Order: sequence, then structure tokens, then C-alpha cells
Amino acid sequence: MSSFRLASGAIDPRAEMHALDDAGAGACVTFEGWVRNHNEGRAVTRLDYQAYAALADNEGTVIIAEALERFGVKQVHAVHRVGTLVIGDLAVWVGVSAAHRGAAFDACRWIIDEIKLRVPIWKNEHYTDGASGWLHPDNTPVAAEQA
Amino acid sequence: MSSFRLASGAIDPRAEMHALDDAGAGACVTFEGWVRNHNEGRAVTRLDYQAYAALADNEGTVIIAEALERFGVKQVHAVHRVGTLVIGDLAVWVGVSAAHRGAAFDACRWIIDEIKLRVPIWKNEHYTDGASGWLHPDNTPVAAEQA
Amino acid sequence: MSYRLLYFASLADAAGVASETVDLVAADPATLYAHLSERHRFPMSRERLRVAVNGALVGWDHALADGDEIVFLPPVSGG
Amino acid sequence: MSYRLLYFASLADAAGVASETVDLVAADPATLYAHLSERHRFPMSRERLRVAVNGALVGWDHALADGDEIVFLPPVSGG
Repeated sequence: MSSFRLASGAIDPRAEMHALDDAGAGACVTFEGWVRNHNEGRAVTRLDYQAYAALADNEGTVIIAEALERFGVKQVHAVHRVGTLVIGDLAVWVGVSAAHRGAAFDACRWIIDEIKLRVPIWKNEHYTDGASGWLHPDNTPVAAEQA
Repeated sequence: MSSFRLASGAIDPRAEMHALDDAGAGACVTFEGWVRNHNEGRAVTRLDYQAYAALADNEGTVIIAEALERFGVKQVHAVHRVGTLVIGDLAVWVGVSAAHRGAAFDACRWIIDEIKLRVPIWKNEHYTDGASGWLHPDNTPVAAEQA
Repeated sequence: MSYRLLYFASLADAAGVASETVDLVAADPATLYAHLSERHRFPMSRERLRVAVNGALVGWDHALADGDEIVFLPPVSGG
Repeated sequence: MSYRLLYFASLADAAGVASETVDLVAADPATLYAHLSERHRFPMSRERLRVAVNGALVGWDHALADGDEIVFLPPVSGG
């Protein structure tokens, strides 16, 4: 059952995978976004994700529907975390099942690209030096351009 | 810890995922090949995978090493089933972790393509009408060309 | 006219609140943003933002109605 | 010369066995395949196959030694 949702607690990939079950599917591709220990050369300790939930749900649902239509895949499912995450935590999970692997890879990549482009979620990184800051879509700091 | 192996029992993706852990990784892409209920218009009931294990291990290990080198990813791991599988069973699992998602997608896709091309594993499909037959790399039957 | 504003990311930091209700005359989001940007010293010009009214993305010339919920969206950074 | 043969997929079906030991004179895998293909009526010409000796892929003109393990590899269909 294809859908998008925000999760305020830990994402369990195996539980989410059940959304992709389809006896006609021969390929399944998943993407997981993990919190890295560094960004733009700075050591990261944790992240906060903030979302405008009502619009995020709408935009996410539109992306899922577009992916099903555009790539002709069987099932599509995506979950994005909000709240505080530490190194290694799962920030976003995207899964696609399809008859063949080409469409599954293409759809999965397109969906994560669209989520990062369109869904109203913002990342605030906290660094080992105690600083923090909101990021742009390309992971550069918002604050830098004010300098 | 990057590696390739053949599995005679069920593959547990969550257990295999641990091979991809890396604090410098921000992206993880996995591919799962599932046994479909049909191929080339015929209804499938089960599959047998046969492998030349010594060479399969060697070829799989070479593919993993090439992927690490070629795509600059963090960790790569792949497992392929042998034996009898039924509809929905996991036949092959490939996982890649990387700093960024582009390399993770590219490496994962390349690895499954190479496995299908080079690793000495053969698929025998059994159909609902009781027939069975070995398949070519493009999933067309070997037997057809003898007719 | 009374509007409900929700703020996120750098706009919330600048405003010092996550939401507020404002009473002022603004025919569209463009005019409203000009007012609020001056009041809160928002770190971004309108060209960098999108705007949503009552949960849906709209144009900057969208006609506002009393009681609308309005969100100015900084460039997103999910994923 | 004695060679150990392992058969897979359609070649195993044609041979009726998964392995056998054969005693015959064949300098290289090409000659050996010609002999065995006639004996077992293998469904594929050599051009469609690869060959491995003692677990490593080799050329069809590889010099065989007594006791070698030889595998003729049909086109693979894993994944």
C-alpha cells in the first residue's frame, strides 16, 4: 500500500517494507538517509528536523502518486523523520517495488530527489564546537550568506 | 565489512545491513530480487538456483572490490540464494553505503547488473503447468532455441 | 484582518516564536511578507521563499481572507 | 589423462549427472568440450560457454593437466 508519512519516532525499515509486498514484483530498491558524522568539513553531533506537517503530508502524497504514474512501478512508500536524531539514525526511508529493476532504481532515486526538493522539512545541524545552524537544500548553511 | 556470499537458507536483510554500517555514510541503497509469480507470460510456482560455488565466491568478491574502487563508496555487501525458492522469496540482496546518494545508487545498480552477467548461478523455473526449464540471462528459456 | 502565521527554520529563529496571530491589512502574501520581514528582520528575501495558505502552496498574489493560516517556506533541507 | 568434470544447468541435464571423471586425451578445454559434447549431446555450442579450470576462468586453449577440475559454464541467470 503506497503512502508517505512523517515519523516522530524511530523508523523500522522491515515494518515499512511490508508496504511494498506485491506478488508481481521482482525487484525492490530502497534508499535510507543516515545522519552522518560530518558535513561541509564540520563534525556533526546531532540533527533536528522540523516539518510543516500538513503540507509535508500533501507534497509527499503527490510525489508518491507521481512516481507510480511516471515509472509504472508496483508499490512506493516513503517515511521521513522529524525531531532530534544522532549519528547513524535513519532520517528518511524510501522503498519501491516493481516488475523489473530498472524502473525500481529510477523511481527510488527520483522520489528521494523530489522529497529533498519539495517537501517542507528543515534540517538544523549541531556541531562538536557547540554551534548549530539551518541548512539549505545543498547542505550549505543558511547563516553563511548573511555574513 | 564488504563481502559477497552464497546463502543456502533464507536471507535476512536486517542482519546483512550491519555490513554497511559506517559513521561517514549518509546514504544507503539496497536492491532485493524477489521471486515473481510470472515470467515471459507464464505463471511461475517456484525456482531452483544452482551455483558453481567456488567460482561464484571468487567472481562475487571481485565485483565487490571493483565497486568499492570504481564508485568510491563506503561499504558494499551482496548475498545470493541457492536452492529452492517460492513466490515472494528473496533471491538476491545487494547493499551499498556511501557519503552521498548518487554513488550509492550507481554502485548498487552496477553490482546487480554485474552479478547477473558474471556470477555462475543458474535459474530453473517451474511453471503451474508442471513444466520447468533453465533460463538465459535475459530470462528467456534455454530450451526454446533447441526447438 | 487577522492572520495565523506559522514559522519554521531560520524564519522561526528570527521571529523568536513558532507561530503568532497578527492583525493588519495585507491583500496578499507578498504584502504580508514585506510587513513581517521588516518587523522580524527575516534573513531571506521573498524570492528565496515559497508560500502556503491553509496548507496549500499558492502564488504571492493569492487573495488573503480573514483567519487564513499562512506559512512562508524557506528552502527545504529534508532527506 | 584423468579430468574431473562438474556440470550445471542444461549441461547437467544433458549429461544426466552433476559430475564425472573422464579418462581421455585432450590438450585443452576446446578439445575436451568437443569430445564430451558429442558424448552427451550438449544443447549449446562452445561459443555460448565460458570455461573454468580449478575454480578460475581460463581460455579455451588453456593447457590441461592430469587431475584438473573443469567446468563448462552455460550463460548465467542469477539475480
